[in-house]
Amino acid sequence: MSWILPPSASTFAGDIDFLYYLILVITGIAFVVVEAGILLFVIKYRARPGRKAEYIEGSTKAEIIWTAVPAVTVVIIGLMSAGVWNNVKGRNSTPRNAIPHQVNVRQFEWDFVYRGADGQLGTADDFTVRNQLHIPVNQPVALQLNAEDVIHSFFVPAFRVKQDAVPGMAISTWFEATEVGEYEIACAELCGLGHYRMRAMVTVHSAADYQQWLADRTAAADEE
Amino acid sequence: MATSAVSLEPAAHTEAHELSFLRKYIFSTDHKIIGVQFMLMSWVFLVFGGLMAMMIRWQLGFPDRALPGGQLLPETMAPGGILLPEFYNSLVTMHGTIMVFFAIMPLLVGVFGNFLIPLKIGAPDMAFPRLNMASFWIAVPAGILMMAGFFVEGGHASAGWTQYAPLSSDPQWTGVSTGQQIWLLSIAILGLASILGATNYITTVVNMRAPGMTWFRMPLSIWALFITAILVLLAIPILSGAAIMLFFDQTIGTHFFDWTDGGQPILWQHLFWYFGHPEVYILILPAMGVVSDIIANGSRKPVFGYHSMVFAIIAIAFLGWIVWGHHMFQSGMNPTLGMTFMISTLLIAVPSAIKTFNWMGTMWRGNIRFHVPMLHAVGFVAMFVIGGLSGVFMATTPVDIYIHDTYFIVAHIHYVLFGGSLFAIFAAVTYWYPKMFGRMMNPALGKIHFWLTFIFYNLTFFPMHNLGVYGHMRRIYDPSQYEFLAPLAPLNKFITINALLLLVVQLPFVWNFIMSWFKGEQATDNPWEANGLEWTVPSPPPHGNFAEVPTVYRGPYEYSSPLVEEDYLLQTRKLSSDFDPAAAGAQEG
Amino acid sequence: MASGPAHAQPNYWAIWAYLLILTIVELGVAFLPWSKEVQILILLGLAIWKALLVALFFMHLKWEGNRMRIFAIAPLPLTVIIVVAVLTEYVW
Amino acid sequence: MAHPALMSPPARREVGADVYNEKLGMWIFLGSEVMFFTALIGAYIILRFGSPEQWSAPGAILNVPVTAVNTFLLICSSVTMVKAFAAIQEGDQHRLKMYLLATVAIGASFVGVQIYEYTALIHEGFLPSGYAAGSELAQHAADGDLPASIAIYGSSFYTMTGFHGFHVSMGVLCMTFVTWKAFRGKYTKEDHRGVEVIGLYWHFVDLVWIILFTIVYLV
Ligand code: HEA
Ligand code: HEA
Ligand code: CUA
Ligand SMILES: [Cu+2]
Repeated sequence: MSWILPPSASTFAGDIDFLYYLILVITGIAFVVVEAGILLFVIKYRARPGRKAEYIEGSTKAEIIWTAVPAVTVVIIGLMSAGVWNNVKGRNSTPRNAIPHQVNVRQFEWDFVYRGADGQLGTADDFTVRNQLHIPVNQPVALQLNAEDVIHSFFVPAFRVKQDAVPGMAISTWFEATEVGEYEIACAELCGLGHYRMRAMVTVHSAADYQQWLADRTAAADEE
Repeated sequence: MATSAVSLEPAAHTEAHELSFLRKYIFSTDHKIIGVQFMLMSWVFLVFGGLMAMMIRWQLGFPDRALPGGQLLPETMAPGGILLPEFYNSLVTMHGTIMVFFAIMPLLVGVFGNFLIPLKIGAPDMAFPRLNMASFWIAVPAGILMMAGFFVEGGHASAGWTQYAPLSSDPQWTGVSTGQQIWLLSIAILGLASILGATNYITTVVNMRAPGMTWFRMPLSIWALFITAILVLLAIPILSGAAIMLFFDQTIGTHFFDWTDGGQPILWQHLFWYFGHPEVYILILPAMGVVSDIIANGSRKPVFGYHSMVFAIIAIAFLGWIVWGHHMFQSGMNPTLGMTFMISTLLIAVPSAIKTFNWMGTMWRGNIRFHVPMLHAVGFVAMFVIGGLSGVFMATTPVDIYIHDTYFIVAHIHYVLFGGSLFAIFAAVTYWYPKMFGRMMNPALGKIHFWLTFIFYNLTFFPMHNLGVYGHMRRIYDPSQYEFLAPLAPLNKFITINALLLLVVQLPFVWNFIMSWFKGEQATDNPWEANGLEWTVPSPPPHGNFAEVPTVYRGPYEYSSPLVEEDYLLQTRKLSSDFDPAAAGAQEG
Repeated sequence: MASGPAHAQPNYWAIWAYLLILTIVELGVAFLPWSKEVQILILLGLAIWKALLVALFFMHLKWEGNRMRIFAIAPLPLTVIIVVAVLTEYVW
Repeated sequence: MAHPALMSPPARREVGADVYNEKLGMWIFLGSEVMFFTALIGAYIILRFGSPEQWSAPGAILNVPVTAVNTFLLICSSVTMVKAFAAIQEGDQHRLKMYLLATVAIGASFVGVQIYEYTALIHEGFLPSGYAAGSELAQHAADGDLPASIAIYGSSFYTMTGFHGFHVSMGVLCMTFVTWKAFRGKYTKEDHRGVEVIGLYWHFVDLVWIILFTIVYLV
């Protein structure tokens, strides 16, 4: 039972985690202030015989303080978030050099479409791997989410990335992995009875391994 | 239709002529009876919702074990006691639906809106008593219909209480058609009931306040219920409209949410949340209102900053209309729009802060009596704050990328809706029980119920934050499918066990509620030494409430006023210093 | 409701004629070969104009107190908010 | 003794809005009606922006002349309604009854015309789901003189006008009830709340139609 985020492995994960911890601290303070205050008051001001409460109707000064402080705080939180949000989800936040993939999403599987030899999506030599996304480390990847039936949501906890895939909408999202390894992909939007097992894997290769993997894969594709 | 007969009725009734049992208790037009009727209905649904929650919890805690007694469920739901995924989805959907629409909403708006408004503003009844009765008797069939959905071919609606299209709009994705349509019809019918009720409340508050009951002498509970009624009036029709469109997509082949032919799935989300966020404030504002009353009474002090409390309610209600997009940050909605929604959402922290700290200010230097209602009220403040603060995480778009649709949200939901609304409901029920039934509830049992609920409630829901922080998705039937969730299995078991206990420790309350009705000690007119108009009349008040029109001389929170010996001062008590608004005919509208 | 009309009765038939004329104008505009945009703007203008006539004279808003006027127009901002917000999907 | 809020209206002025409950209540209820049509009309606007190609030129599919007549009818019913109210304000029972009868009749005929319109449209092959396969209209679409698909067009057309028609029908029912009461002399120069309140509803429905007629048939 802990408030520490699990290890992250993408470029913008750091920013997101930082914001999370920042808010954790701020709300933590607010939490302590309120709960401690309540506790103090219920003990200190519990009813005692022969005592009468003080007739206090309020205090403009106090109220201005506890209006202004939260107001300023949330505005700061908002401003700090705006930049991160823009760079993760902004309309043209996707880096130029990102490797494009189409992802055909349906109940209850992910088809990851790779560019193939010609380096172009939507051509004959594209090949598809079901529920397996292989990407190189330290290079941005852009996913065009193409839902074919209902709404699903592409979620890689380790990369702090989540994006709904809505049928009829061309939605793309991107991320850049920073750690070699295998990570789980989950579907985060209720999409039917198989929602809970709509699981896939993303494998992050070192640059060399990735080239190797691609070579094997294209070779395999040619044989068919 | 509105006719003269309607509003003249209560006057006619006050002439002592005996009503048949049927007219008196079943088809009564007395706002107090209708309030009690709403309460009994809501209790039943609260239990249903609670039991569904237990099944959900069992599945999450012990995915591989048969549900105890699950063998009793039909094959289509739980063959051999093991829940089916599709049935789990229906359970989650209906748990949310029942709790929000048929438990908490009727408890707050239906019960206390009905019971308190006329009593607290000094009116003999609602403006339209028959409409009021109609509103209840429309709500009941809606509820029965909603439960019936479980027993139809294909099972009940299973697209979540948010009913996202196209999952909900096309049977081929869930295999549910009849159940889905029943859900939509029931919601539309309930919507009609809510709208009639809201119309009634608003008219009553605006037009039927007793002489001297000016706007700023109204108790915060009435202010909250009034503003809530406005939200109901304007938000519910949006849901009804959307539900009807979805219903047509299901039945007569329209294409509103069908992306294959020009429809827009996102449109459903916009419409639903444009209703949905005001809805969640419908579920918290009345709670805040009654809690304000009870905290003032318990602390024997005026509410700290009464006026700013009123403006905070209004501010929250207003902001509630321009934040709906915060449910759709990851939906593919225009990111720039997301940014504006983030700011507006964060701003709601401000009026909420005012309320929180003013409650604390009310207790500050008070002379606090810990009667059961007060315990629940303080519990409300302590718990609502947690739910509110978790809201700030989700309002922050980048953080929401990670925690959206995880148990962090589920934790939030339950901190605001159980820790918030339901604790306030316990507070209000125990506080006004004497006035409703003329008998006191047993305080010892009440205290036991509070403490046990408080403990197991937190043990159940607080860890859900941690599940969410770890990335645990919501609405999943079997967490053990994912490796990264494996470490959370023990925590899930822990939560489940406490959830079961949480249900069990509601029994003292149930017992207390039922037994006190028959055996509880007789209640005096004003057991809590409070100031409101409802405490000037017998418990329970007669049909027509007030023997003659009360005149109001002051605000509702004149506790420990230096003007008098005792530490409370009824709103109707005339001191030599007061001038008589009735005589002066003065009334600021 | 108070006994007798609280105000001089307007000539309702005149309003009626007024509405009919506006309707005919609308029909004219709709089928004139103008640019779609201009047409839509004019038509919406006329529609709102007619709606106002009904509200002010037939529903007597012209003679109601301010509080009633507020009740009457209160929901309108909300209708604008959602439509405008969702339409940003197409402009950005 | 009765509550001031329940005594004759002048006494009510003592508190709240200086209008009587039923009138205030109806205005409030109309507020929720506005939001209901917001959902329908808002969805229509948004969907139309989303797929403008589905909308045919005014009159290409819908029968504008017929609905123009219907618009005329509804405006007439509004004026008869308000005349009925004016009549009872002067205590003129006879004209009250006549005008109410007229309103009911015209309102009913509006519904009649709408039913006729629907049946005609459905016959031509214009359904809530779009073209009826193999229908006359589907043929035109195939020839390219009509949009390839009108699925959303049909959906929003039938939903919006349908629910307006439903409101008119409800209005006619209540109006019949009020008329019946009028014939039993229930309304007086002093107290004729029922007439004014149903009038408010009736004019509102008319107002909604004015908007719908423009955005559905003409734009
Ligand atoms: C009673 C019901 C209720 C209430 C009152 C609230 C209150 C709030 N809610 Fe919540 N919400 C729900 C019920 C409610 N919510 C439900 C049911 C869902 C899930 C729907 C679903 O998907 O199923 C949800 C989901 C939800 C989301 C979507 C999450 C997601 O799906 O990704 C968001 C995002 O912004 C959010 C935010 C907020 C905020 C900012 C508040 C604010 O109003 C809270 C304001 C209060 C405080 C902030 C605490 C008091 C203030 C202080 C102590 C001052 C100090 C504070 C600071 C300096 C920050 N809520
Ligand atoms: C007010 C609302 C409310 C309440 C009270 C609760 C109560 C509980 N909820 Fe629920 N919950 C929701 C609203 C609520 N919930 C919503 C909106 C969702 C989202 C649904 C969705 O995703 O679509 C949700 C989802 C949800 C989930 C997530 C499911 C998933 O995503 O897969 C879980 C899982 O643990 C859960 C558990 C519980 C538990 C253990 C309780 C326990 O607290 C229950 C304890 C029992 C009671 C509180 C009832 C006791 C009865 C009485 C006290 C009255 C008796 C009195 C008399 C008869 C006189 N809830
Ligand atoms: Cu796909 Cu959930
Ligand atoms: Cu919200």
